[in-house]
Amino acid sequence: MALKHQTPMLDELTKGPWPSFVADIKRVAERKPQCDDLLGLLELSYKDKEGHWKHGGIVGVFGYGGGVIGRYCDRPDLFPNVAHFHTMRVNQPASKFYTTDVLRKLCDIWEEKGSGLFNFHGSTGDIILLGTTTDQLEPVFYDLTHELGMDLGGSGSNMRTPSCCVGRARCEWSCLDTQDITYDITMRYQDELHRPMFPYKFKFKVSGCPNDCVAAIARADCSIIGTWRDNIRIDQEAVRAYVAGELVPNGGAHGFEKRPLDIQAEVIDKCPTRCMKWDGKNLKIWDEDCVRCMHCINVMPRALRPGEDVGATILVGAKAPILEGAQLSSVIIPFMKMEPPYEEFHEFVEKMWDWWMEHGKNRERLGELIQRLGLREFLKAVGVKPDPRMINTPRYNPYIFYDPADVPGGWERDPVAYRQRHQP
Amino acid sequence: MALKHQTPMLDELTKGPWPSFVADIKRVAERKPQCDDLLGLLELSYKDKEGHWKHGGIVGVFGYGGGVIGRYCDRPDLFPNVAHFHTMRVNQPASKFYTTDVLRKLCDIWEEKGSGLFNFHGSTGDIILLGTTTDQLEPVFYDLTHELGMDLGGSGSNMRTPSCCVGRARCEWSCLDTQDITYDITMRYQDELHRPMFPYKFKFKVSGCPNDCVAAIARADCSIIGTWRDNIRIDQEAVRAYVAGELVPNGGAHGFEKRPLDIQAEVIDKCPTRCMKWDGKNLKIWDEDCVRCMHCINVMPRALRPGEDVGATILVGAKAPILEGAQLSSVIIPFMKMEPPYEEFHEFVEKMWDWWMEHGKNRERLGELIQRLGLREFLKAVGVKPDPRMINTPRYNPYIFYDPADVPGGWERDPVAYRQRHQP
Amino acid sequence: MPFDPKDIMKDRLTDIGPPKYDKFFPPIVKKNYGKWKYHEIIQPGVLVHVSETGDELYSVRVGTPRLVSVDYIREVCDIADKYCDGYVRWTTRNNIEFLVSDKSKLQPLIDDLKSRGNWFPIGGTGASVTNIVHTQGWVHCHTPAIDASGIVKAVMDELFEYFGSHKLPAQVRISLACCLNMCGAVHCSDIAILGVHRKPPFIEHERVQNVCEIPLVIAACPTAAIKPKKVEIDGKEYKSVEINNARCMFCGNCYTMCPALPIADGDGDGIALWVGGKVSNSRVPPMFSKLAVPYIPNEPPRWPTVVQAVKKILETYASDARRYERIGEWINRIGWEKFFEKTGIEFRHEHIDDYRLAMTTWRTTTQFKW
Amino acid sequence: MPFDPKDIMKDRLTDIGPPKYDKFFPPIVKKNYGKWKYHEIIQPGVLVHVSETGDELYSVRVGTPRLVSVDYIREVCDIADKYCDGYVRWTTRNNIEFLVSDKSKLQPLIDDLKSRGNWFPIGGTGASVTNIVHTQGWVHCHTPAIDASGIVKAVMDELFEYFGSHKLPAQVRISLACCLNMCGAVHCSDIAILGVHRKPPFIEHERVQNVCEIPLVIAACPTAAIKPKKVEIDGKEYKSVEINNARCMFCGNCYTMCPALPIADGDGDGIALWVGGKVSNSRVPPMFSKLAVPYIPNEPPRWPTVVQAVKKILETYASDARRYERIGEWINRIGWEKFFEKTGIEFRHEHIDDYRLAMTTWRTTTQFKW
Ligand code: SRM
Ligand code: SRM
Ligand code: SRM
Ligand code: SRM
Ligand code: SF4
Ligand code: SF4
Ligand code: SF4
Ligand code: SF4
Ligand code: SF4
Ligand code: SF4
Ligand code: SF4
Ligand code: SF4
Repeated sequence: MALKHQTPMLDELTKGPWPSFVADIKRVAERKPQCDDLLGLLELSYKDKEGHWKHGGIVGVFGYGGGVIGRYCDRPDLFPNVAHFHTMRVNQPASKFYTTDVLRKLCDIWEEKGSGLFNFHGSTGDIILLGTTTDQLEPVFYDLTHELGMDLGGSGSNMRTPSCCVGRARCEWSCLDTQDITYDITMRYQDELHRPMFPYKFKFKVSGCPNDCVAAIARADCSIIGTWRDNIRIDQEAVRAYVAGELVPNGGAHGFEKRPLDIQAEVIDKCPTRCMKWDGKNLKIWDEDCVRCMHCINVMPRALRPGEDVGATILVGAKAPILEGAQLSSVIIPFMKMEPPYEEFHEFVEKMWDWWMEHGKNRERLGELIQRLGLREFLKAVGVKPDPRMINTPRYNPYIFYDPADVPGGWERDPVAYRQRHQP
Repeated sequence: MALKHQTPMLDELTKGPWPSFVADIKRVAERKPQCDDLLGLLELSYKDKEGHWKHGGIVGVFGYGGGVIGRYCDRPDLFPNVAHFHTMRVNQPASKFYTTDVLRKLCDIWEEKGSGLFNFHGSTGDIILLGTTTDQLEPVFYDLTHELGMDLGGSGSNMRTPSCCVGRARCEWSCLDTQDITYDITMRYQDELHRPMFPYKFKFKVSGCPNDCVAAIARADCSIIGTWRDNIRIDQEAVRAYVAGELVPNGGAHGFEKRPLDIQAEVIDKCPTRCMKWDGKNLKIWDEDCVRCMHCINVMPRALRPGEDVGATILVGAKAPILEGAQLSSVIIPFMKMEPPYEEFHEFVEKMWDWWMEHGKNRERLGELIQRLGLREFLKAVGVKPDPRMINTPRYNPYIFYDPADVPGGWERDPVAYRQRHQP
Repeated sequence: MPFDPKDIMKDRLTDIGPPKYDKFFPPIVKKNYGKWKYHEIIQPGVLVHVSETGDELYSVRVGTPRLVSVDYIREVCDIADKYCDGYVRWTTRNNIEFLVSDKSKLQPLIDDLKSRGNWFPIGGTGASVTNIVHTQGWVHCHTPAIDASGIVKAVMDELFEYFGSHKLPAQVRISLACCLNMCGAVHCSDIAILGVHRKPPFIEHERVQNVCEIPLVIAACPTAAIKPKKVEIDGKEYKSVEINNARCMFCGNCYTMCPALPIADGDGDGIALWVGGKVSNSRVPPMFSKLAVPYIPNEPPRWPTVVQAVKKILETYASDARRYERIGEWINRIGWEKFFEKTGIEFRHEHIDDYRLAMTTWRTTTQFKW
Repeated sequence: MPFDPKDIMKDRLTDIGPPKYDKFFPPIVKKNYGKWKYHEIIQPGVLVHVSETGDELYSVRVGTPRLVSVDYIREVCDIADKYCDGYVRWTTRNNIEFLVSDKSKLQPLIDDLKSRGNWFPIGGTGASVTNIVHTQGWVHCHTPAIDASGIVKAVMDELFEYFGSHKLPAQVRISLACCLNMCGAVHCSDIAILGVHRKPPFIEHERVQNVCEIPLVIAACPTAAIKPKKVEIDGKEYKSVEINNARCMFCGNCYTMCPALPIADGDGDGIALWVGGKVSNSRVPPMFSKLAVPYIPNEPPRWPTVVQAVKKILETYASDARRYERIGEWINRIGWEKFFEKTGIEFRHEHIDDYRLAMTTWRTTTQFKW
């Protein structure tokens, strides 16, 4: 079937070795008019160098305040099939494992009731069902819940869909059950996920180790990152094998030839604290100086492994630039054991949210609120004691807010006595 | 002669191996009642744990707006001889060389007309004549100018007394005539030094090399620091002598025993850019990667010397914490030849001051003004092009103020055409 | 029971959350959960993980355009059914991983993938350019300054050789966001492609009071450039706002709050490139990306200037950096002055920070290179 | 002609500036200006500089209390006359340097200095604790929270052995400022001793309008804690101010502008210690000093707690740092968590920055030590 819209510019994007979204959409467009109009609209944007979507109205499924992004195009005259083109965010299973069975069913539902297009996956982690009309929202939701056992993810001023790295499912370094933690948060806080109650959005992400394969530290209001407290496990035999060139360094990430590892240059000199020594036979690590950066383990995966006393470092506050500038998450709890039923963690989360809900302004992320009121207030609220691990460096300005409780007599002064000692 | 005041607490400070200001003042106090009262007042402060000086009134010498700090004590009832106790700031000769002749004369004047006490020197660099009465200000000034050829230094919202390191007078590393530059600034800007005309204070300091022995980068609004553009001069013979243990490393600063220098650990591994290599015979320096930190030269003064194409890096903005927090100076001119008559430098200074005087608020240091209006505005004002050497890192927030001149059509928009493309 | 549009509460299921993760774990993953011992990349895009139990799991990673159709997903399912017992996963950067527990199926799987045209490129592991994390662009969002998928396609076409090989000094994470909201971890990427507006919004005074909450609009502006204003048009008074253009840095946040302040502009909008960010804690702490190129115009459909600029940065890095050095680590070693020199990028006033923490970015030392 | 108090304009000289520097250069300095080739410290406090001309100049450095009398200066002159042809100089840290061009006079000079009791301690070179840069304290200023000279004396007595020796890992620069104005480079010192107030000013409402300019007072407050306020006392209305105590961080800047807001308080005031700053560009760039001990009470006359705290920090550093490592470099290597552990200093809320750039000091990485 010939397509309605000419798309000469987009057609340029069917060329080249990388898979083409245009080619993919085109094949569906032959049977789905939404896709045809979407291509037409996009071609217009390529011509105008301007987008053609308007602000979303408030659309959604009954009883939920999030999970659907309303979207209307600003040229319904030309592209009536995408006049309404809302996305639905479907909460992905942790670590994004699927059976083909569930995927095929999802495709069937979405081919019938939506555009047949996805983002697999959205940046937060959801499966994004890209484009449908308001009247299809409830039917799709019904099918998702009934046929797939799936639910919507977050949007708006609520908890967003948590996500995690592959962790123990397929990685030897994970210090956490990343999926289980993610699932626990998601299930425990379903209400917070679906019904806006916060000053703004709130994101959790869980990485099994400091490599942080889900980029938690850069983009989660609460970043949970696996780590350990004991010593790196060393297989000296394997270290020698790397040095002898019998094993490929970095699991092949830097090339596949067998070559003797220059352990001094490639491992020891790259260790941020230089806390290792190789005497030609054995590798010594001063674990008390190790900051668990993972580098040595990354380079010699068959010789070194994280310790066994594992848990998480909890950091908070990461976000994108709006409003006060981007933030990375900051260490709040250097180490927390993360074992079901995760009570200590829940308690922390709930205290944190209470404080944020009490003090946060509209559209103020947790990180910004901490900036505004100070880390000290936050620590007080969550009942955590100051620890040098929370900071890179102590303050260097002398503008200290001393606590009146620590000062003899508090803030009281005796002006009369003062003026007896000092004439004006 | 017995002293008037009992000073049991201060007397504790006559003990111990470090020279005692109390013992020194006491010997003068026997003939100078001001000193006696000063000790009494200080003893009272030790008892009260509070100072006993009031704000200075405006006192000074005729025609000058600075150079004298007025001071009155708040217990003239008890210590009448220090009821008025102003300090005079005397502009020190650059690098603080003196003849005993001039010092003795200074002592004679000050013994007669003041307390007989000094700060040798004040933190800015002046000789501080510590404590006299209003009526003595003019006589002291007269004597200073007529008998010693000396003048007052700065105070108030004016240029402060410039100062410098010992430089070429007694240091082998100086890339600048630090004294001459200091003298030139001081003489050229006598008016700015003596008559308040600025929004706040303005300090110059000049160090001959990046060791910065006058701490210019930490406390001068304009910091002039010697550097070079060509290569470090190497005497390979002497390098070998250090390695062989024939010369004492670091000129003895780290101990006097002759010992073989571990050139790898002590020099090369401490080089911030690791731009050196020792092959057992020769030291190679990749000067294009050298950041002229001085470390290698410091450690091997007999083998290495700064280059010969010398000049200054000009940095601006250092200050103490009040109001917006402390600042270090920032690089503005990575390299300027500094040779008499220093025209390029004067031009820079005058443009900088013009901008500051035009835009600076009352009590706003140059560094704070640059913070408030942006480095870009400052660079425009002084006619300097942006250079990556001015920054540690480019911006990491996306909040870019694009220049409308660079945007097609500037800030003009055509709302009607826009709404033809986009329905509302 | 099918959905009944007349009674949406019937049989309604809510708050069921996602399926429990292990429902979709392949048996080998269930069995070896937490027991993996080490891994090896045996060729670009192909990993083996070895368990303490002796089990071996092969993963074949393929690049995707992320924006995909039901047809595409069904094709993925066909492949997974054939070689992977019906299991498949996606990575955190929108690649697909086909998991094979039976080694004999590995090579046939690879051959099959290669036989399907350009749909399933194998790669993205190790010291490669893996998939570009990106956002909606002109395909769906209302605030973009640029498209997303189109630029990603053009860039990946050009960098394709680096996707399926391990010849870079370290992994290179490229990301794209179509506006300053920066959906994705764009602010901490080795190379970030960012859509930027460069003209202040115009104000549709007649609409503002109807479609916007003026106090929220005012609060939305990070630089306090917006003030309330009463405007008279044709004798009618409107509550509206005014914008101090000189304080506007084009973030678009006011437009997010108020559709009567359009900011997109075909002539003004375009791309800024950022470099040197990272997320991992490996060797050096996470870092933000810093401005490399302040502006490149939108050049649809293939954005050649952007593509070439990204390539130039990547290849300068590739030829100059040491093994394991991420782009940011490389720049920290050579210095920004050398970065600009080596890449030939002009250093301009836009590079010098003038926002809140600006002073922390100035050079307060005489240490620099000529 | 002597000064005529009745006609101060007679013969008036103004704007003559300081004497030209070379007027006071010893002949050997004049001759070898810019020709020095290298130096060596031959014993603590004694330097030799060797010129390209072959000339040798010996400098003997002695510590001073800075606050000195005419008697003291005259004694210096006696010594300089005897051994140094009448020349002498002061260093940038208030030490004296006796310059000897004739080597035969060196040992006699040293012997003479040593014979004069504790007035002229030799040292301050190389890896030592040199003189403490300090300020006025209770001897002259109106805003101090502490004395200056007395504390310096007490600290130097205790650290005396480090003044006359080179046994530290590197030079250690200690500075003292008696209030947050920080006269001196206190904010960039290896160890800084800082006078701090801890009670907000009280307000003498009846005086404010007479002795202060209210708008200047308000503008003086870095945290905007001060607002104008009308106050009624005994039926009379005064223009005054009010202070939001919770926003006051005790900087004293308002008191500098207004004597009717006294801030000094014997019970509240005391000392904060800061560590790890430096100025030189050697090895690492200049650094600010960071808070080590938030508060120690004033304990005149010898401030034993401060003295011991400084000593503890110094000696922990001395025993743990590597050669050439300044205190800040040492801490950067071992980490702040280890600094607090090794020195036994308690980590408290005051250490966590909450001023303007606070977020740049938080730890945004999982890298830390247990
Ligand atoms: C769909 C998605 C981009 C994508 O193509 O993947 C997306 C799309 C939008 N984001 Fe986002 N964000 C998406 C992940 C992110 C992320 C990444 C993440 O979650 O890991 C970020 C950065 C991390 C963060 O939260 O800070 C992100 C930071 C923003 C911001 C800036 C927030 C800030 O505090 O700085 C906004 C602006 C806002 O909230 O007003 C925003 C707003 C939006 C809106 C809702 C635009 C708006 O203002 O109404 C976009 C709707 C687009 C559309 O038409 O569907 N989006 N957004 C991502 C969600 C998919 C999913 O659920 O999986
Ligand atoms: C005398 C001296 C301290 C000393 O004992 O050596 C001194 C003493 C005073 N300083 Fe200072 N400052 C002295 C060098 C400094 C320095 C160091 C320097 O110049 O290298 C600084 C830090 C560098 C800087 O300028 O930022 C310094 C930063 C301040 C400040 C904070 C300025 C700021 O912008 O943060 C103030 C407060 C003010 O200006 O209101 C101040 C104010 C004062 C006043 C005038 C107090 C006042 O507010 O009225 C003090 C008068 C004391 C007195 O009774 O004599 N003094 N002051 C130093 C001047 C002697 C000289 O001329 O040689
Ligand atoms: C599959 C995936 C996790 C997932 O849950 O999906 C994953 C899997 C692995 N990562 Fe990762 N990483 C994955 C995203 C990430 C991310 C997140 C991102 O890019 O958005 C990061 C942080 C990136 C950053 O720092 O900006 C990340 C930083 C690392 C590192 C640290 C590298 C470094 O030196 O900075 C390692 C260690 C290494 O490669 O030596 C690592 C190592 C690994 C290992 C070797 C772990 C293992 O033993 O199994 C896995 C194979 C690596 C490979 O492909 O070469 N992974 N890895 C993600 C694949 C993304 C993709 O499709 O390309
Ligand atoms: C005399 C004096 C200059 C003056 O004009 O008066 C001076 C003189 C010398 N300095 Fe300095 N410095 C002097 C204050 C400084 C200062 C300023 C300060 O402390 O306030 C600094 C910056 C301090 C800082 O970084 O915080 C300073 C940082 C250095 C350095 C860099 C050391 C480092 O590793 O950071 C060197 C190089 C070295 O010592 O190896 C140096 C080296 C030298 C040399 C070796 C230069 C030479 O070849 O003659 C001189 C003898 C050093 C010694 O005593 O061991 N000088 N030097 C100052 C003596 C002060 C005193 O009485 O103690
Ligand atoms: S974050 Fe660590 S545990 Fe998780 S996948 Fe990456 S390397 Fe493995
Ligand atoms: S994990 Fe990092 S810090 Fe620890 S020993 Fe290995 S390289 Fe060093
Ligand atoms: S700053 Fe340099 S030139 Fe000046 S005295 Fe110090 S080492 Fe010598
Ligand atoms: S001066 Fe500093 S940067 Fe240059 S070679 Fe010597 S140690 Fe290295
Ligand atoms: S980056 Fe901006 S334009 Fe792109 S999807 Fe996110 S909010 Fe929309
Ligand atoms: S675009 Fe951003 S900076 Fe400009 S007016 Fe709108 S909110 Fe303010
Ligand atoms: S530091 Fe403060 S109290 Fe001390 S002299 Fe300077 S202004 Fe006065
Ligand atoms: S002491 Fe400082 S912070 Fe407190 S009120 Fe006065 S100016 Fe403000």
